[in-house]
Amino acid sequence: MEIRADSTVDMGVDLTGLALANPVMTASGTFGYGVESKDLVDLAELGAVVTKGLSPVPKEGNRAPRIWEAQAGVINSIGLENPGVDYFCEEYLPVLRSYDTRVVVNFFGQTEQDYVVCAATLDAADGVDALEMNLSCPNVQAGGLQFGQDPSMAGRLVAACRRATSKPLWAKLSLVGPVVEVARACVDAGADVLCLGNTIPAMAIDPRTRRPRLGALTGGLSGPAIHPVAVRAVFVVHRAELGVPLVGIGGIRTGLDAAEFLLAGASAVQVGTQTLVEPNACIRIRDELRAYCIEQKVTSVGQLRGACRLDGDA
Amino acid sequence: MEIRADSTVDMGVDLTGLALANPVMTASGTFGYGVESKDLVDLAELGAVVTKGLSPVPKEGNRAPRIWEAQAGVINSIGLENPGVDYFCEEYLPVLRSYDTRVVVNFFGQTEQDYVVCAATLDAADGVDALEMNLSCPNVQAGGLQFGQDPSMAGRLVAACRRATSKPLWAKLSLVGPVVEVARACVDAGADVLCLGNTIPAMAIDPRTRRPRLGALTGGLSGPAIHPVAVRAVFVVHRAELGVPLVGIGGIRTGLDAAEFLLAGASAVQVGTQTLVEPNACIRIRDELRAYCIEQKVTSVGQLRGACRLDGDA
Amino acid sequence: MVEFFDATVETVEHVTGDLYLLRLRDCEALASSQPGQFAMLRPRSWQVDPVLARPFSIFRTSGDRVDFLIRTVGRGTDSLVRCNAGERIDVLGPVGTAFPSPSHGPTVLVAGGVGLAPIGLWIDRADDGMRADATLIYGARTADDLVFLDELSQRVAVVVTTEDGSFGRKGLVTDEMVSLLDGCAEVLTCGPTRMMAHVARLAGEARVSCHVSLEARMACGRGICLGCAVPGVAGPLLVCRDGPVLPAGHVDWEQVLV
Amino acid sequence: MVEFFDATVETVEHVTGDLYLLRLRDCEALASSQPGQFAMLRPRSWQVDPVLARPFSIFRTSGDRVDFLIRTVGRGTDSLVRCNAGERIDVLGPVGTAFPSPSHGPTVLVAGGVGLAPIGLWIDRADDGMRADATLIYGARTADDLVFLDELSQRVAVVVTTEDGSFGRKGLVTDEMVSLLDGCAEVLTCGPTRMMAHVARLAGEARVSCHVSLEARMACGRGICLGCAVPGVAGPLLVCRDGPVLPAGHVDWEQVLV
Ligand SMILES: Cc1cc2nc3c(=O)[nH]c(=O)nc-3n(C[C@H](O)[C@H](O)[C@H](O)COP(=O)(O)OP(=O)(O)OC[C@H]3O[C@@H](n4cnc5c(N)ncnc54)[C@H](O)[C@@H]3O)c2cc1C
Ligand SMILES: Cc1cc2nc3c(=O)[nH]c(=O)nc-3n(C[C@H](O)[C@H](O)[C@H](O)COP(=O)(O)OP(=O)(O)OC[C@H]3O[C@@H](n4cnc5c(N)ncnc54)[C@H](O)[C@@H]3O)c2cc1C
Ligand SMILES: Cc1cc2nc3c(=O)[nH]c(=O)nc-3n(C[C@H](O)[C@H](O)[C@H](O)COP(=O)(O)O)c2cc1C
Ligand SMILES: Cc1cc2nc3c(=O)[nH]c(=O)nc-3n(C[C@H](O)[C@H](O)[C@H](O)COP(=O)(O)O)c2cc1C
Ligand code: FES
Ligand code: FES
Repeated sequence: MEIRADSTVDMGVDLTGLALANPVMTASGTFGYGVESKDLVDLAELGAVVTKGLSPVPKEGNRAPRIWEAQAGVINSIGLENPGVDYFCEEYLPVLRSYDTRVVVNFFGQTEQDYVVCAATLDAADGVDALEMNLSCPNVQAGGLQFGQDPSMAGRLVAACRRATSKPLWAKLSLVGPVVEVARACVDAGADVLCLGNTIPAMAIDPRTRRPRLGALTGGLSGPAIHPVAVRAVFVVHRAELGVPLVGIGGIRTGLDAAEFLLAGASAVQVGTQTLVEPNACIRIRDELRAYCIEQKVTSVGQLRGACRLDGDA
Repeated sequence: MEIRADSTVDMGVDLTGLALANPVMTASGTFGYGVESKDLVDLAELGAVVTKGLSPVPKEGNRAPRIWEAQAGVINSIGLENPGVDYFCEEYLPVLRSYDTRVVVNFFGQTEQDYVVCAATLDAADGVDALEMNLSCPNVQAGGLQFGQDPSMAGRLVAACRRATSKPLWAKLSLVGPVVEVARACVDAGADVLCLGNTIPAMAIDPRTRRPRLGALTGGLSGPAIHPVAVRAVFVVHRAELGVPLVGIGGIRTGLDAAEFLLAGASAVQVGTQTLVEPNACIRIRDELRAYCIEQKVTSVGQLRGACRLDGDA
Repeated sequence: MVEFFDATVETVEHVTGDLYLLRLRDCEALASSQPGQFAMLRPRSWQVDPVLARPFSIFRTSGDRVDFLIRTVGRGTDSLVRCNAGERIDVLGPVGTAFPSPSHGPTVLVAGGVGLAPIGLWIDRADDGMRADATLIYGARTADDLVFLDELSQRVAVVVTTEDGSFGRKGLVTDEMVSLLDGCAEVLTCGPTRMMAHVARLAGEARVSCHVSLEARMACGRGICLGCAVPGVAGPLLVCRDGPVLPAGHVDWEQVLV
Repeated sequence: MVEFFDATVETVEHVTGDLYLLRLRDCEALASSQPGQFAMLRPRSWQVDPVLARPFSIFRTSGDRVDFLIRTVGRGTDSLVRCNAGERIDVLGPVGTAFPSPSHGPTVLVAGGVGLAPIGLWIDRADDGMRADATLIYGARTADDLVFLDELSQRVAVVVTTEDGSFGRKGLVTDEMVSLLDGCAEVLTCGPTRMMAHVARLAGEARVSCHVSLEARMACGRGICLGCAVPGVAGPLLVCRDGPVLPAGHVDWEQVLV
């Protein structure tokens, strides 16, 4: 695709109170806290920087190895290692603020209280534009069942965080499980945006040594392999008409991969694994998406949202 | 891997009352009713022929297109087209019986009654060695929720089929959703074997035409992309120690892919997508698996079951 | 009988534009293929991606050599024409139905673009009498997309059309058809679906028997997966088993064109 | 400073056994790489599989040319050495820590197999005085796995070991180390982890400073993903940011070898 300089496409998107200059963001855990990449990537060109997940106190990661490459995908078991939300606010946020970019901060916990502490801290922090809750974490008070696998548990958690912040609150869901029911519960509880979704539980074993490839035994699958699973999740949640913008995440490598999410009903997208191998991936993908808009003769990227042609449409 | 002719490995496996000469079977829907391939594949070499899914009455398939190729995977929306269980018993089963192979018949329905009718018919049919229930079907009497997504619904369905047959009853589960809970419910209700698992819901959209790639809009993802997801499912169900043999299904292409399932806890495997592109895939994979056994110095393939080395093992 | 075997790439030649000629050897099993039949090709190098084999019409055979005329449209075809000599390719074939054996009387062959492939084999397999009775209408977008014109012209009467008028008559194959239908015994066609639908309609109006060679996405290529179904007037047709060559009247053109 | 850029394959040469020499051009950014630093390589042709770039030590530089010494162990390395001249490769580099600048006094370099790569760059970058003070112990399984022996021998003292005794001394690099540690100022090593652990222990016992160049599976290569953590005595170390070159005493060898 060639990009004609004379064509203008409005690439801006509005995510319930947060306007982005373009719909292509980094994905949590694949771009650190943004500041590490300031010399490699023009942060102002990103739709938003989405940070690595934060917990109330620093958290150690899983034992090595933490990465295994699957077929057209990557399995990771980093273990949500992070220096804690306070460290982030003191050390990284001031630097990030000095760049003209939107900042979405991803957070998680092991208990409802953990989540609320993070939400309150980030609510008070200057320079945080939106809060993204990672719901794919085990609830230690509910026998380790993931918050995001159970609609009522997810709803309670979102409601608690909703009370703790008046900033835009995004809920990042699992791609597997009762996705529409969980999505509805989150929206009913006050989520402003739904992100679909996280990695898919996966495992690989080395047949020679008979050991799991990852120190944590299992991990999460990301990359091209999960793209069609994530597109389908966005599509079915979009059809449920919950009235909030959706963010598509999973296996985006090209502008056309991103376009599939928009056509399925997403307002914006996040790019994870591809950012790991190509720091500037978001910017290239944004450019390819703009070229696609020109080719499709749409003057605003928002016109693509949910514009998948179904039966009977011309 | 070289196969030494002088080495003997016992490739037989026992699946609760059904002994297979080797653990590599075809997967439902990717080998028709076996008879179509009799000139291309030596059916006696297969662990078992697993048939395309059958319903009480003939069923039409979905509208075209029905196949789309994703990244390292295939999305299909065949729509469970089949000529009905009676036609199978009259036309195909007598031919199949004339070959020295095990026959596992896959079936499904839209209501509990549908399943029971199939189970009863197959119970009475000569030459059916085991019945494989496909639980990934919407229950039209429960608002279209899949039988296999809800532990209690899955349990009731298995119990009903259990009453209808004394032959080995296999339950084929979804890889997504509450897999351990559903597995436990099926075993409690009398399933003899658990198969993990079916395709993963997925979708692709043609960005140029903005149309879904499949006539049915969404479909099921199979092939290498889902292999690590299926291995993880077998692993967690194996760890739940439900006391029944497991069958690993998903993205097997080589003997080592099959070995991963056995190490994770499966007793046998099924090969789907690869059989579509290589009719003899099961036989090659069996040979590679035998070579792997020799390399690993195991004299019986059963010794690999659950033999994944976890922390602390030598 | 359909066989599954591995063949060896002998050469890949760029013909023109996005058209390539792939020559395989060790293809004894395809030597007696009938015009319209095809083979599923999958280079061993594909491993985990692309996953599926791709269908291609048998264009020419000579001993254990088979030629395929391939237009690159996506990652499978792109990768196939980049195969090196000596690479191994899994082949399933010959598959599917063939064009009917020529009845007596004039035959009109209508080929659009790479749809020339099965028509080419028909011409090869025809005897002199059949060729003398045949006229090929061969259409393409532009002159650069036309291939093997000299060879073809030496064997049958050829009418060429290009959409941009850069060679032959300017227009579509269907513009040239009507005048040839009078007294015609049979129309055989392969090309874009929309073109074939038009050809089928014209033949139908003239009450001339017409056979078309359909396309569909395929997984197994041998009637197993039910993936290649297209709407027929009496229920779905499997392109790999009931087709690819079908009497035009069996196809539900309205549904196919949706 | 780390840069992300695309380079061009100039040549791929088979050296011996499973060892290849990959030469890239358009690599100005790597010209001043320090010994031990590495680059993440990913051919553009990989598209959806393999997904991740692979880390390789910078072995030699010359203007905008960089050589990598690559041992094929799996699908990434297999595919990399099959790149054709002219192919584009995405490169991130130079990344990571380097071996310490030589202090005065004798240096023992211990290389196992393809661990020769960063040691080779150390020798290139050293001045005559440093080379005169250095001894390389270079071990391999068998004579066929040894590479660039002549070149190396012209520049530093070389002791060769092979496990099967087919060249040099029969045995392991560690068998030859002890006698050289007396009066030695620094040990620098790269090779299989088990070998480096042994080297580190011997150096520690002799109270000689020792730096090792570790390996780990990597995704980002730039401290972002936290994927390449290995156990350190004071918590996890990131091989791509804290390493690959680390003081041997910082590594928790017991845990690393699990
Ligand atoms: C019976 C039969 C015989 C055939 N014979 C020939 C032949 O002799 N020569 C030849 O070049 N091709 C032939 N084809 C078509 C060929 O199989 C496809 O072009 C090929 O499978 C495309 O694979 P790909 O991976 O390159 O495209 P993909 O990457 O799978 O698709 C790329 C894009 O092209 C579109 N596309 C895919 N297939 C087609 C198609 N068939 N027509 C139009 N657009 C398509 C897709 O929708 C997609 O948008 C035949 C097909 C059939 C069914
Ligand atoms: C800092 C650093 C510098 C490196 N420098 C070089 C270098 O200069 N030359 C070079 O040839 N290699 C070097 N490596 C190792 C190289 O990165 C790996 O061999 C490569 O990534 C393997 O990729 P693959 O896809 O071929 O193997 P995969 O297909 O991913 O793995 C194949 C099999 O090999 C095993 N394996 C994978 N990596 C290694 C490994 N490093 N050692 C042993 N077994 C492994 C896997 O467990 C698997 O079973 C370096 C690694 C690091 C971290
Ligand atoms: C190395 C790595 C670390 C990740 N860490 C987080 C995290 O901390 N919080 C989170 O919500 N998602 C995390 N993710 C998930 C990604 O944000 C994203 O949802 C997923 O990778 C799918 O997108 P992709 O296919 O584009 O990578 C991580 C993913 C990877 C690969
Ligand atoms: C074309 C096709 C048709 C299928 N039909 C059925 C079916 O009728 N019943 C069923 O239980 N599974 C069906 N499946 C699922 C497979 O049996 C198998 O569970 C799945 O494809 C995963 O295995 P694979 O990755 O090896 O293909 C079908 C799969 C494909 C690709
Ligand atoms: S391609 Fe499988 S039935 Fe036709
Ligand atoms: S490889 Fe990502 S942090 Fe080291």
